[in-house]
Amino acid sequence: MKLLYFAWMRQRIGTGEETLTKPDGMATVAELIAHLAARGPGYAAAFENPAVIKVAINQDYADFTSPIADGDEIAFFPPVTGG
Amino acid sequence: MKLLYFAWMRQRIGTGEETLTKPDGMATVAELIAHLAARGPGYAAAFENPAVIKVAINQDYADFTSPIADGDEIAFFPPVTGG
Amino acid sequence: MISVQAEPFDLSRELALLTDGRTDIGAIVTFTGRVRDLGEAFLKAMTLEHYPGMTERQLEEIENEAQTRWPLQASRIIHRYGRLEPGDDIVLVITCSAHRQAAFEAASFLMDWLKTKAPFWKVEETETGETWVEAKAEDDAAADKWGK
Amino acid sequence: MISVQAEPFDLSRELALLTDGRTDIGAIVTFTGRVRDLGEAFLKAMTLEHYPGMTERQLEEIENEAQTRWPLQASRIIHRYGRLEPGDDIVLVITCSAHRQAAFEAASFLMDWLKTKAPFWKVEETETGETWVEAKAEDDAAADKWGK
Repeated sequence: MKLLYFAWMRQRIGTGEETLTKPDGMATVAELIAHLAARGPGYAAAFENPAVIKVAINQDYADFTSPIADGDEIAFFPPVTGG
Repeated sequence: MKLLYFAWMRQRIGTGEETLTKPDGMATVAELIAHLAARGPGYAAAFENPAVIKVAINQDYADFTSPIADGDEIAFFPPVTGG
Repeated sequence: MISVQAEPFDLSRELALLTDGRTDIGAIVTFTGRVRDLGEAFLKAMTLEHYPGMTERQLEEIENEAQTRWPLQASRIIHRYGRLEPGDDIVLVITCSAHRQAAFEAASFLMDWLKTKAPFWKVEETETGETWVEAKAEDDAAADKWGK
Repeated sequence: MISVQAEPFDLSRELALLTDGRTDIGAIVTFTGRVRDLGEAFLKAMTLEHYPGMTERQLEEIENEAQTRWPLQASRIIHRYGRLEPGDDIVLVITCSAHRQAAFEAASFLMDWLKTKAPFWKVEETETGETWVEAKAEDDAAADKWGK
């Protein structure tokens, strides 16, 4: 999986992009978030309030219950503020 | 009184502007319309359907019941179609 | 500011006059109305007649009304008269505000008002002759929704 | 047509590209969003980050959605990214239709959508440091009213 982080999530994690081989048994976005949040203080800070985090799978908006696959591009970001 | 006519009212009457000394006893727009409509076929055609006619006194929208005075500029016109 | 004129207008010039050097404006809405081809008959031209004096007064009044109803930093109304051909501009409204909703609403309000209260009349010239454009009930309904 | 770019845009040029030589367009609405001074703190600049790839996809989708909902003859969305200063343009939306209500509604719809769904994030730079702009509940409410 290609993982992308934007805005203050990118800053807290310290990188905007990384790759991760999907661990066996990880099936949903929620499980990926739990996995990432446990990786260290930067990740924990980025994911501390999942209620405000948006996720996109392969550049389309998705939900925390959405299924994930190993080839996916999965992006996490705070609510958008463009326009 | 200075009388002004616009659009198809001007065309039917054959002039866009004329002056009229207010006859004694004429007090409202409605009475002025009755007076004008009786002046000839062009006026009759212009005022044949008073329900669609708008009136302005001294460049402000008015009603058929509005009082008129001899120094007034009174304009008659069909519903506007600008914009 | 309002103008009633026969001459064409230049949107980018008007925009620059309103906003150049300002940093308090976050949202700018412009509306341009143009002469367009009719579906049924080939339109050669359209001539706009107006009521000099009353037109300017009414436009100033409604611009003031918009400034009262919405927090606008600047606004502009230009309405042309005379003979215009398909593709020619008829009317320009610009509204500037800190926020987009105020700019959108004020521009829409001004256009609804112009359609129903500004003393202009259009006569269309086609191959079959001249026809005075009739007012539309939907325009009255649009203007009524803003109340008074 | 949509563009996501760092470069400034020119409203009159974009308008000309959409409408020159056409006589079927009666109503043109443009919305320009600009960086404006903050009330509280002196704003030096604002930097817009975005999600390359997803941004373009989402903008194309919403432009198609607007074309489906309203009878538009042409439309244009330009959104900038990178470092912008007060007075600089951020976003441009143009909608062209035969009728003014369609043009107004479609432009307003596109802006409400851009505010709540386009993957852009603003960070403000003031004398006290950098702050990520927070999303506004009123923007979500504005977008929700268009339904899905």
